[in-house]
Amino acid sequence: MRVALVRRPIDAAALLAEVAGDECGATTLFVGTVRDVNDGRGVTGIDYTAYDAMALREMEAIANEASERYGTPHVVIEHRLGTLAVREASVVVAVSHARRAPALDASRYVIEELKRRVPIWKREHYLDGTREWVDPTGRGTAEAARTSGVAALSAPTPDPRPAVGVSEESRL
Amino acid sequence: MRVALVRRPIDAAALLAEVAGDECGATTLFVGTVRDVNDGRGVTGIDYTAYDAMALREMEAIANEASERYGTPHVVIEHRLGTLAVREASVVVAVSHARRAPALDASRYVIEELKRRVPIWKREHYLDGTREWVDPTGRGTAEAARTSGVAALSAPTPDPRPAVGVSEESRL
Amino acid sequence: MTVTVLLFASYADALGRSTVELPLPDGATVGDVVSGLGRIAGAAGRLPAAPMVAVNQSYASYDQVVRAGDEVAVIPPVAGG
Amino acid sequence: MTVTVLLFASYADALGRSTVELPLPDGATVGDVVSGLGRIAGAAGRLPAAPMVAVNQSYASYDQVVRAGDEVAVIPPVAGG
Repeated sequence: MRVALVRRPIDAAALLAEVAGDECGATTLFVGTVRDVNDGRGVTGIDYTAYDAMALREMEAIANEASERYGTPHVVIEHRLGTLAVREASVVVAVSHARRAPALDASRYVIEELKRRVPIWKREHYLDGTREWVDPTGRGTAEAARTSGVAALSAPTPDPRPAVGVSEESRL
Repeated sequence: MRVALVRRPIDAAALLAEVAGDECGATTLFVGTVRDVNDGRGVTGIDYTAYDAMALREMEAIANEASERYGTPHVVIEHRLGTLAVREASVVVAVSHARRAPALDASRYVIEELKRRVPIWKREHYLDGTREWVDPTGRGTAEAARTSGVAALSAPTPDPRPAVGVSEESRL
Repeated sequence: MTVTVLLFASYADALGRSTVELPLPDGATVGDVVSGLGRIAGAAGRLPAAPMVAVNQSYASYDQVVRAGDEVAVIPPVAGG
Repeated sequence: MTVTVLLFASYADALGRSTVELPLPDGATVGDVVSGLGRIAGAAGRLPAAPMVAVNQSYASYDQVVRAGDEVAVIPPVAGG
Protein backbone atom coordinates (compact mmCIF):
# COMPACT_ATOMS: atom_id res chain seq x y z
CA MET A 1 0.00 0.00 0.00
CA ARG A 2 1.31 3.43 -0.93
CA VAL A 3 -0.09 6.88 -1.57
CA ALA A 4 1.72 9.88 -3.01
CA LEU A 5 1.34 13.41 -4.29
CA VAL A 6 3.72 13.92 -7.19
CA ARG A 7 4.80 16.89 -9.27
CA ARG A 8 5.89 14.88 -12.32
CA PRO A 9 4.02 12.64 -14.80
CA ILE A 10 2.55 9.50 -13.24
CA ASP A 11 3.97 6.24 -14.58
CA ALA A 12 0.88 4.06 -14.82
CA ALA A 13 2.82 0.99 -15.94
CA ALA A 14 5.07 1.27 -12.88
CA LEU A 15 2.03 1.30 -10.61
CA LEU A 16 0.65 -1.74 -12.39
CA ALA A 17 3.90 -3.57 -11.67
CA GLU A 18 3.97 -2.28 -8.09
CA VAL A 19 0.66 -3.92 -7.12
CA ALA A 20 1.45 -7.25 -8.78
CA GLY A 21 1.42 -10.34 -6.60
CA ASP A 22 1.64 -14.07 -7.22
CA GLU A 23 -1.72 -14.54 -5.50
CA CYS A 24 -3.45 -11.88 -7.63
CA GLY A 25 -5.68 -12.82 -10.53
CA ALA A 26 -7.02 -9.34 -11.24
CA THR A 27 -5.42 -5.92 -11.41
CA THR A 28 -7.33 -2.74 -12.09
CA LEU A 29 -5.98 0.63 -13.02
CA PHE A 30 -8.08 3.77 -12.90
CA VAL A 31 -6.54 6.78 -14.65
CA GLY A 32 -8.08 10.22 -14.36
CA THR A 33 -7.04 12.49 -17.22
CA VAL A 34 -7.52 16.11 -18.20
CA ARG A 35 -10.21 16.37 -20.84
CA ASP A 36 -10.68 19.10 -23.36
CA VAL A 37 -14.25 20.01 -22.43
CA ASN A 38 -16.01 20.52 -19.10
CA ASP A 39 -19.60 21.72 -18.78
CA GLY A 40 -19.50 22.69 -22.42
CA ARG A 41 -16.42 24.92 -22.13
CA GLY A 42 -13.19 24.22 -23.99
CA VAL A 43 -10.41 23.37 -21.53
CA THR A 44 -6.71 23.67 -22.37
CA GLY A 45 -5.23 22.61 -19.03
CA ILE A 46 -5.75 22.32 -15.29
CA ASP A 47 -3.80 23.54 -12.26
CA TYR A 48 -4.01 21.07 -9.39
CA THR A 49 -3.24 22.24 -5.88
CA ALA A 50 -3.67 20.55 -2.51
CA TYR A 51 -3.57 20.88 1.23
CA ASP A 52 -0.71 18.43 0.99
CA ALA A 53 -0.46 17.09 4.52
CA MET A 54 -4.19 16.55 4.91
CA ALA A 55 -4.57 15.19 1.37
CA LEU A 56 -1.95 12.54 2.11
CA ARG A 57 -3.70 11.62 5.36
CA GLU A 58 -7.03 11.22 3.60
CA MET A 59 -5.47 9.26 0.75
CA GLU A 60 -3.82 6.95 3.29
CA ALA A 61 -7.12 6.53 5.13
CA ILE A 62 -8.89 5.68 1.86
CA ALA A 63 -6.22 3.18 0.85
CA ASN A 64 -6.49 1.55 4.29
CA GLU A 65 -10.28 1.43 4.09
CA ALA A 66 -10.18 -0.13 0.62
CA SER A 67 -7.58 -2.63 1.77
CA GLU A 68 -9.68 -3.72 4.75
CA ARG A 69 -13.08 -3.67 3.07
CA TYR A 70 -11.99 -5.59 0.00
CA GLY A 71 -9.24 -7.69 1.50
CA THR A 72 -6.05 -6.85 -0.34
CA PRO A 73 -2.83 -5.07 0.64
CA HIS A 74 -2.20 -4.11 -3.00
CA VAL A 75 -3.55 -0.56 -3.24
CA VAL A 76 -1.53 2.33 -4.65
CA ILE A 77 -2.74 5.87 -5.27
CA GLU A 78 -0.76 8.66 -6.94
CA HIS A 79 -2.19 12.12 -7.52
CA ARG A 80 -0.32 14.69 -9.52
CA LEU A 81 -0.16 18.40 -8.63
CA GLY A 82 0.85 21.35 -10.79
CA THR A 83 -0.25 22.35 -14.27
CA LEU A 84 -1.40 19.53 -16.55
CA ALA A 85 -2.24 19.53 -20.25
CA VAL A 86 -5.16 17.75 -21.91
CA ARG A 87 -4.71 13.94 -21.82
CA GLU A 88 -2.22 14.06 -18.92
CA ALA A 89 -3.04 11.85 -15.93
CA SER A 90 -3.99 13.64 -12.73
CA VAL A 91 -4.60 10.49 -10.70
CA VAL A 92 -3.87 6.80 -10.98
CA VAL A 93 -5.37 4.15 -8.71
CA ALA A 94 -3.91 0.63 -8.93
CA VAL A 95 -5.43 -2.33 -7.11
CA SER A 96 -4.81 -6.02 -7.38
CA HIS A 97 -6.65 -8.89 -5.74
CA ALA A 98 -7.05 -12.62 -6.03
CA ARG A 99 -10.51 -12.05 -7.56
CA ARG A 100 -11.83 -9.58 -10.08
CA ALA A 101 -15.00 -8.42 -8.32
CA PRO A 102 -13.29 -7.03 -5.20
CA ALA A 103 -10.49 -5.59 -7.36
CA LEU A 104 -13.04 -3.64 -9.39
CA ASP A 105 -15.02 -2.66 -6.29
CA ALA A 106 -11.93 -1.45 -4.47
CA SER A 107 -10.85 0.63 -7.45
CA ARG A 108 -14.23 2.33 -7.58
CA TYR A 109 -14.29 2.85 -3.82
CA VAL A 110 -10.92 4.59 -3.92
CA ILE A 111 -11.70 6.99 -6.74
CA GLU A 112 -15.16 7.88 -5.39
CA GLU A 113 -13.81 8.54 -1.89
CA LEU A 114 -10.86 10.45 -3.29
CA LYS A 115 -13.17 12.79 -5.17
CA ARG A 116 -15.36 13.23 -2.11
CA ARG A 117 -12.85 13.74 0.69
CA VAL A 118 -9.31 14.53 -0.41
CA PRO A 119 -8.51 18.26 -0.22
CA ILE A 120 -7.26 18.78 -3.75
CA TRP A 121 -8.55 21.55 -6.00
CA LYS A 122 -8.38 22.28 -9.66
CA ARG A 123 -8.45 25.48 -11.65
CA GLU A 124 -9.36 24.96 -15.27
CA HIS A 125 -7.81 26.99 -18.08
CA TYR A 126 -10.35 27.78 -20.78
CA LEU A 127 -9.93 28.39 -24.47
CA ASP A 128 -10.86 32.04 -23.96
CA GLY A 129 -7.87 32.53 -21.64
CA THR A 130 -9.85 32.64 -18.39
CA ARG A 131 -9.21 30.33 -15.42
CA GLU A 132 -11.68 29.15 -12.81
CA TRP A 133 -11.70 26.98 -9.72
CA VAL A 134 -13.97 24.00 -10.21
CA ASP A 135 -16.76 23.45 -7.69
CA PRO A 136 -18.15 19.95 -8.20
CA THR A 137 -20.86 20.58 -5.61
CA GLY A 138 -22.48 23.01 -8.02
CA ARG A 139 -23.13 25.34 -5.10
CA GLY A 140 -21.06 27.99 -6.81
CA THR A 141 -17.66 29.39 -6.04
CA ALA A 142 -17.06 31.94 -3.34
CA GLU A 143 -16.96 34.51 -6.10
CA ALA A 144 -20.31 33.37 -7.47
CA ALA A 145 -21.79 33.43 -3.97
CA ARG A 146 -20.47 36.95 -3.47
CA THR A 147 -21.74 38.40 -6.69
CA SER A 148 -25.15 36.78 -6.28
CA GLY A 149 -25.39 38.31 -2.81
CA VAL A 150 -25.44 35.07 -0.86
CA ALA A 151 -24.71 36.06 2.72
CA ALA A 152 -21.35 35.17 4.17
CA LEU A 153 -20.46 33.22 7.24
CA SER A 154 -23.73 33.71 9.03
CA ALA A 155 -25.26 30.25 9.21
CA PRO A 156 -22.85 27.79 10.75
CA THR A 157 -24.48 24.66 9.40
CA PRO A 158 -21.59 22.95 7.64
CA ASP A 159 -21.64 19.82 5.64
CA PRO A 160 -21.35 17.11 8.27
CA ARG A 161 -18.20 15.00 8.17
CA PRO A 162 -19.09 12.67 5.32
CA ALA A 163 -19.78 9.17 6.57
CA VAL A 164 -17.47 6.53 5.19
CA GLY A 165 -19.43 4.21 2.97
CA VAL A 166 -21.85 6.68 1.43
CA SER A 167 -20.28 6.22 -1.95
CA GLU A 168 -20.53 2.49 -1.68
CA GLU A 169 -24.24 2.76 -1.05
CA SER A 170 -24.60 5.11 -3.95
CA ARG A 171 -23.13 2.48 -6.18
CA LEU A 172 -25.93 0.03 -5.44
CA MET B 1 -12.44 -0.25 -30.81
CA ARG B 2 -10.27 -3.26 -31.31
CA VAL B 3 -10.17 -6.87 -30.13
CA ALA B 4 -7.37 -9.37 -30.56
CA LEU B 5 -6.12 -12.80 -29.65
CA VAL B 6 -2.35 -12.67 -29.23
CA ARG B 7 0.39 -15.20 -28.70
CA ARG B 8 2.90 -12.83 -27.10
CA PRO B 9 2.87 -10.78 -23.86
CA ILE B 10 0.20 -8.10 -23.73
CA ASP B 11 1.52 -4.53 -23.50
CA ALA B 12 -0.88 -2.95 -21.01
CA ALA B 13 0.69 0.50 -21.31
CA ALA B 14 0.21 0.42 -25.09
CA LEU B 15 -3.48 -0.36 -24.63
CA LEU B 16 -3.79 2.50 -22.17
CA ALA B 17 -2.33 4.84 -24.81
CA GLU B 18 -4.52 3.33 -27.53
CA VAL B 19 -7.79 4.26 -25.83
CA ALA B 20 -6.72 7.80 -24.93
CA GLY B 21 -8.81 10.64 -26.26
CA ASP B 22 -8.91 14.40 -25.68
CA GLU B 23 -12.53 14.12 -24.58
CA CYS B 24 -11.79 11.34 -22.06
CA GLY B 25 -11.52 12.07 -18.36
CA ALA B 26 -11.33 8.46 -17.19
CA THR B 27 -9.46 5.43 -18.41
CA THR B 28 -9.75 2.00 -16.84
CA LEU B 29 -7.56 -1.00 -17.35
CA PHE B 30 -8.54 -4.46 -16.22
CA VAL B 31 -5.71 -6.98 -16.24
CA GLY B 32 -6.34 -10.66 -15.63
CA THR B 33 -3.23 -12.49 -14.48
CA VAL B 34 -2.24 -16.06 -13.72
CA ARG B 35 -2.25 -16.62 -9.97
CA ASP B 36 -0.33 -19.18 -8.02
CA VAL B 37 -3.33 -20.80 -6.33
CA ASN B 38 -6.76 -21.87 -7.54
CA ASP B 39 -9.27 -23.72 -5.41
CA GLY B 40 -6.53 -24.39 -2.90
CA ARG B 41 -4.14 -26.03 -5.39
CA GLY B 42 -0.74 -24.63 -6.24
CA VAL B 43 -0.64 -23.45 -9.86
CA THR B 44 2.57 -23.00 -11.84
CA GLY B 45 1.14 -21.94 -15.19
CA ILE B 46 -1.86 -22.03 -17.50
CA ASP B 47 -2.37 -23.09 -21.12
CA TYR B 48 -4.95 -20.92 -22.85
CA THR B 49 -6.61 -22.19 -25.99
CA ALA B 50 -9.53 -20.85 -28.02
CA TYR B 51 -12.00 -21.43 -30.79
CA ASP B 52 -10.26 -18.49 -32.42
CA ALA B 53 -12.77 -17.39 -35.04
CA MET B 54 -15.75 -17.57 -32.70
CA ALA B 55 -13.82 -16.06 -29.78
CA LEU B 56 -12.98 -13.04 -31.93
CA ARG B 57 -16.62 -12.70 -33.00
CA GLU B 58 -17.81 -12.79 -29.39
CA MET B 59 -15.11 -10.36 -28.28
CA GLU B 60 -16.12 -8.00 -31.07
CA ALA B 61 -19.77 -8.30 -30.09
CA ILE B 62 -18.92 -7.57 -26.44
CA ALA B 63 -16.81 -4.54 -27.37
CA ASN B 64 -19.67 -3.26 -29.53
CA GLU B 65 -22.22 -3.81 -26.78
CA ALA B 66 -20.04 -2.01 -24.23
CA SER B 67 -19.46 0.81 -26.67
CA GLU B 68 -23.18 1.30 -27.30
CA ARG B 69 -24.39 0.76 -23.73
CA TYR B 70 -21.88 3.06 -22.12
CA GLY B 71 -21.35 5.51 -24.94
CA THR B 72 -17.70 5.39 -25.90
CA PRO B 73 -15.79 4.17 -28.96
CA HIS B 74 -12.67 3.62 -26.83
CA VAL B 75 -12.81 -0.09 -25.98
CA VAL B 76 -9.89 -2.45 -26.59
CA ILE B 77 -9.66 -6.11 -25.57
CA GLU B 78 -6.63 -8.34 -25.94
CA HIS B 79 -6.60 -11.96 -24.80
CA ARG B 80 -3.43 -13.99 -24.83
CA LEU B 81 -3.24 -17.66 -25.86
CA GLY B 82 -0.52 -20.22 -25.21
CA THR B 83 1.29 -21.13 -22.01
CA LEU B 84 1.55 -18.40 -19.38
CA ALA B 85 3.51 -18.29 -16.12
CA VAL B 86 2.27 -16.96 -12.79
CA ARG B 87 1.83 -13.13 -12.89
CA GLU B 88 1.60 -13.02 -16.68
CA ALA B 89 -1.43 -11.22 -18.12
CA SER B 90 -3.99 -13.39 -19.91
CA VAL B 91 -6.39 -10.57 -20.72
CA VAL B 92 -6.36 -6.79 -20.74
CA VAL B 93 -9.46 -4.64 -21.16
CA ALA B 94 -8.92 -0.92 -21.72
CA VAL B 95 -11.78 1.57 -21.78
CA SER B 96 -11.84 5.33 -21.73
CA HIS B 97 -14.78 7.67 -21.43
CA ALA B 98 -15.53 11.30 -20.65
CA ARG B 99 -16.81 10.22 -17.22
CA ARG B 100 -15.56 7.72 -14.67
CA ALA B 101 -18.79 5.88 -13.84
CA PRO B 102 -19.47 4.59 -17.37
CA ALA B 103 -15.75 3.87 -17.87
CA LEU B 104 -15.79 1.63 -14.78
CA ASP B 105 -19.13 0.08 -15.73
CA ALA B 106 -18.00 -0.67 -19.26
CA SER B 107 -14.81 -2.29 -18.02
CA ARG B 108 -16.76 -4.57 -15.71
CA TYR B 109 -19.29 -5.36 -18.42
CA VAL B 110 -16.57 -6.45 -20.81
CA ILE B 111 -14.72 -8.74 -18.41
CA GLU B 112 -17.92 -10.34 -17.08
CA GLU B 113 -19.26 -11.00 -20.57
CA LEU B 114 -15.89 -12.23 -21.76
CA LYS B 115 -15.77 -14.79 -18.98
CA ARG B 116 -19.33 -15.85 -19.69
CA ARG B 117 -19.41 -16.10 -23.47
CA VAL B 118 -16.04 -16.14 -25.19
CA PRO B 119 -14.93 -19.66 -26.17
CA ILE B 120 -11.53 -19.68 -24.51
CA TRP B 121 -10.38 -22.48 -22.23
CA LYS B 122 -7.60 -22.89 -19.74
CA ARG B 123 -5.68 -25.89 -18.50
CA GLU B 124 -3.92 -25.30 -15.22
CA HIS B 125 -0.52 -26.79 -14.41
CA TYR B 126 -0.31 -27.82 -10.78
CA LEU B 127 2.67 -28.08 -8.45
CA ASP B 128 2.32 -31.87 -8.45
CA GLY B 129 2.88 -31.97 -12.22
CA THR B 130 -0.72 -32.68 -13.21
CA ARG B 131 -2.74 -30.53 -15.64
CA GLU B 132 -6.48 -30.02 -15.72
CA TRP B 133 -9.02 -28.13 -17.77
CA VAL B 134 -10.82 -25.56 -15.62
CA ASP B 135 -14.61 -25.72 -15.49
CA PRO B 136 -15.89 -22.49 -13.89
CA THR B 137 -19.46 -23.80 -13.95
CA GLY B 138 -18.50 -26.30 -11.29
CA ARG B 139 -20.50 -28.93 -13.13
CA GLY B 140 -17.38 -30.97 -13.52
CA THR B 141 -15.23 -31.67 -16.52
CA ALA B 142 -16.16 -34.25 -19.09
CA GLU B 143 -13.65 -36.52 -17.39
CA ALA B 144 -15.26 -35.96 -13.99
CA ALA B 145 -18.69 -36.60 -15.50
CA ARG B 146 -17.43 -39.78 -17.10
CA THR B 147 -15.81 -41.23 -13.99
CA SER B 148 -18.81 -40.37 -11.84
CA GLY B 149 -21.10 -42.15 -14.29
CA VAL B 150 -23.13 -39.12 -15.40
CA ALA B 151 -24.92 -40.22 -18.54
CA ALA B 152 -23.88 -38.82 -21.85
CA LEU B 153 -25.75 -36.98 -24.52
CA SER B 154 -29.21 -38.16 -23.56
CA ALA B 155 -31.01 -35.04 -22.41
CA PRO B 156 -30.81 -32.30 -25.01
CA THR B 157 -31.56 -29.41 -22.65
CA PRO B 158 -28.62 -27.11 -23.23
CA ASP B 159 -27.87 -23.89 -21.49
CA PRO B 160 -30.00 -21.40 -23.39
CA ARG B 161 -28.12 -18.75 -25.32
CA PRO B 162 -27.29 -16.40 -22.44
CA ALA B 163 -29.28 -13.19 -22.57
CA VAL B 164 -27.21 -10.06 -22.96
CA GLY B 165 -27.45 -7.96 -19.83
CA VAL B 166 -27.58 -10.68 -17.23
CA SER B 167 -24.23 -9.67 -15.86
CA GLU B 168 -25.28 -6.07 -15.61
CA GLU B 169 -28.26 -7.00 -13.48
CA SER B 170 -26.06 -9.16 -11.31
CA ARG B 171 -23.94 -6.14 -10.52
CA LEU B 172 -26.88 -4.29 -8.93
CA MET C 1 -25.34 -35.02 -45.46
CA THR C 2 -22.10 -35.09 -43.49
CA VAL C 3 -21.38 -32.40 -40.91
CA THR C 4 -17.93 -31.71 -39.50
CA VAL C 5 -18.13 -31.10 -35.76
CA LEU C 6 -15.30 -29.21 -34.05
CA LEU C 7 -14.19 -30.25 -30.58
CA PHE C 8 -12.09 -28.17 -28.20
CA ALA C 9 -10.16 -28.39 -24.94
CA SER C 10 -11.55 -31.01 -22.52
CA TYR C 11 -14.00 -32.34 -25.14
CA ALA C 12 -11.24 -32.83 -27.70
CA ASP C 13 -9.17 -34.59 -25.04
CA ALA C 14 -12.14 -36.75 -24.02
CA LEU C 15 -12.69 -38.01 -27.57
CA GLY C 16 -9.04 -37.96 -28.53
CA ARG C 17 -9.63 -35.83 -31.61
CA SER C 18 -10.54 -32.28 -32.59
CA THR C 19 -13.03 -33.00 -35.37
CA VAL C 20 -15.74 -35.59 -35.97
CA GLU C 21 -17.38 -36.26 -39.34
CA LEU C 22 -21.00 -36.97 -38.53
CA PRO C 23 -23.50 -38.43 -41.05
CA LEU C 24 -26.91 -36.81 -40.51
CA PRO C 25 -30.28 -36.89 -42.31
CA ASP C 26 -31.43 -33.71 -44.05
CA GLY C 27 -33.34 -31.49 -41.62
CA ALA C 28 -31.28 -32.67 -38.68
CA THR C 29 -31.08 -30.29 -35.74
CA VAL C 30 -28.37 -29.33 -33.28
CA GLY C 31 -30.01 -31.78 -30.88
CA ASP C 32 -29.50 -34.51 -33.48
CA VAL C 33 -25.83 -33.56 -33.72
CA VAL C 34 -25.46 -33.97 -29.96
CA SER C 35 -27.24 -37.33 -30.03
CA GLY C 36 -25.15 -38.42 -33.00
CA LEU C 37 -21.93 -37.58 -31.18
CA GLY C 38 -22.96 -39.87 -28.34
CA ARG C 39 -23.25 -42.80 -30.75
CA ILE C 40 -19.80 -42.56 -32.33
CA ALA C 41 -17.26 -45.21 -31.40
CA GLY C 42 -15.70 -44.55 -28.01
CA ALA C 43 -17.77 -41.46 -27.24
CA ALA C 44 -20.28 -43.04 -24.87
CA GLY C 45 -20.05 -41.34 -21.46
CA ARG C 46 -17.20 -39.08 -22.46
CA LEU C 47 -19.14 -35.88 -23.04
CA PRO C 48 -21.73 -34.25 -20.79
CA ALA C 49 -25.40 -34.78 -21.56
CA ALA C 50 -26.18 -31.35 -22.93
CA PRO C 51 -23.14 -29.42 -24.05
CA MET C 52 -23.30 -25.95 -25.55
CA VAL C 53 -23.18 -25.96 -29.33
CA ALA C 54 -22.26 -23.23 -31.80
CA VAL C 55 -23.30 -23.14 -35.44
CA ASN C 56 -21.30 -20.88 -37.73
CA GLN C 57 -19.54 -19.38 -34.71
CA SER C 58 -22.72 -18.40 -32.83
CA TYR C 59 -24.32 -20.18 -29.89
CA ALA C 60 -27.27 -22.26 -31.15
CA SER C 61 -30.36 -23.77 -29.57
CA TYR C 62 -30.95 -27.51 -29.85
CA ASP C 63 -33.91 -27.04 -32.23
CA GLN C 64 -31.87 -25.10 -34.80
CA VAL C 65 -31.67 -26.93 -38.12
CA VAL C 66 -28.18 -27.79 -39.37
CA ARG C 67 -27.34 -27.44 -43.04
CA ALA C 68 -24.58 -29.00 -45.11
CA GLY C 69 -21.52 -26.80 -44.91
CA ASP C 70 -22.41 -25.33 -41.52
CA GLU C 71 -19.51 -24.99 -39.08
CA VAL C 72 -20.71 -26.86 -35.99
CA ALA C 73 -18.75 -26.84 -32.74
CA VAL C 74 -19.30 -28.31 -29.29
CA ILE C 75 -18.26 -25.79 -26.67
CA PRO C 76 -16.93 -26.85 -23.25
CA PRO C 77 -17.62 -24.53 -20.31
CA VAL C 78 -15.67 -21.40 -21.20
CA ALA C 79 -12.89 -20.20 -18.91
CA GLY C 80 -11.28 -17.19 -20.51
CA GLY C 81 -9.99 -14.14 -18.71
CA MET D 1 -5.35 32.90 21.95
CA THR D 2 -4.45 33.40 18.31
CA VAL D 3 -5.23 30.70 15.76
CA THR D 4 -3.66 30.54 12.32
CA VAL D 5 -6.27 29.63 9.72
CA LEU D 6 -5.09 28.15 6.41
CA LEU D 7 -6.88 29.12 3.22
CA PHE D 8 -6.67 27.27 -0.10
CA ALA D 9 -7.62 27.58 -3.75
CA SER D 10 -10.73 29.71 -4.35
CA TYR D 11 -10.89 30.78 -0.70
CA ALA D 12 -7.28 31.94 -0.71
CA ASP D 13 -7.99 33.87 -3.93
CA ALA D 14 -11.17 35.35 -2.47
CA LEU D 15 -9.35 36.79 0.57
CA GLY D 16 -6.09 37.48 -1.25
CA ARG D 17 -4.02 35.48 1.23
CA SER D 18 -3.32 31.93 2.29
CA THR D 19 -3.30 32.39 6.08
CA VAL D 20 -5.26 34.48 8.54
CA GLU D 21 -4.22 35.09 12.16
CA LEU D 22 -7.47 35.06 14.13
CA PRO D 23 -7.73 36.21 17.77
CA LEU D 24 -10.22 33.98 19.60
CA PRO D 25 -11.37 33.56 23.22
CA ASP D 26 -10.37 30.37 25.03
CA GLY D 27 -12.96 27.67 24.45
CA ALA D 28 -13.78 28.98 20.98
CA THR D 29 -15.23 26.46 18.55
CA VAL D 30 -14.84 25.81 14.83
CA GLY D 31 -18.08 27.74 14.41
CA ASP D 32 -16.44 30.72 16.14
CA VAL D 33 -13.52 30.46 13.71
CA VAL D 34 -15.92 30.65 10.77
CA SER D 35 -17.76 33.62 12.30
CA GLY D 36 -14.44 35.30 13.09
CA LEU D 37 -13.27 34.92 9.50
CA GLY D 38 -16.37 36.76 8.31
CA ARG D 39 -15.45 39.77 10.43
CA ILE D 40 -11.90 40.31 9.20
CA ALA D 41 -11.27 43.28 6.96
CA GLY D 42 -12.37 42.65 3.39
CA ALA D 43 -13.80 39.20 4.06
CA ALA D 44 -17.47 40.10 4.20
CA GLY D 45 -19.34 38.26 1.50
CA ARG D 46 -16.24 36.60 0.06
CA LEU D 47 -16.59 33.16 1.58
CA PRO D 48 -19.66 30.91 1.60
CA ALA D 49 -21.79 30.85 4.73
CA ALA D 50 -20.77 27.44 6.00
CA PRO D 51 -17.51 26.17 4.58
CA MET D 52 -15.97 22.84 5.54
CA VAL D 53 -13.28 23.18 8.18
CA ALA D 54 -10.44 20.85 9.13
CA VAL D 55 -8.63 20.86 12.48
CA ASN D 56 -5.25 19.15 12.60
CA GLN D 57 -5.82 17.77 9.10
CA SER D 58 -9.16 16.10 9.85
CA TYR D 59 -12.63 17.34 8.96
CA ALA D 60 -14.21 18.94 12.04
CA SER D 61 -17.76 19.73 13.12
CA TYR D 62 -18.67 23.31 14.02
CA ASP D 63 -19.02 22.50 17.72
CA GLN D 64 -15.47 21.16 18.03
CA VAL D 65 -13.37 23.26 20.45
CA VAL D 66 -10.22 24.82 18.99
CA ARG D 67 -7.04 24.92 21.04
CA ALA D 68 -3.94 27.11 20.74
CA GLY D 69 -1.53 25.46 18.32
CA ASP D 70 -4.24 23.62 16.39
CA GLU D 71 -3.83 23.63 12.61
CA VAL D 72 -7.14 25.01 11.35
CA ALA D 73 -7.99 25.09 7.64
CA VAL D 74 -11.01 26.22 5.65
CA ILE D 75 -11.64 23.69 2.88
CA PRO D 76 -13.23 24.73 -0.43
CA PRO D 77 -15.32 22.10 -2.24
CA VAL D 78 -12.76 19.45 -3.16
CA ALA D 79 -12.16 18.64 -6.82
CA GLY D 80 -9.39 16.07 -6.98
CA GLY D 81 -9.18 13.20 -9.40
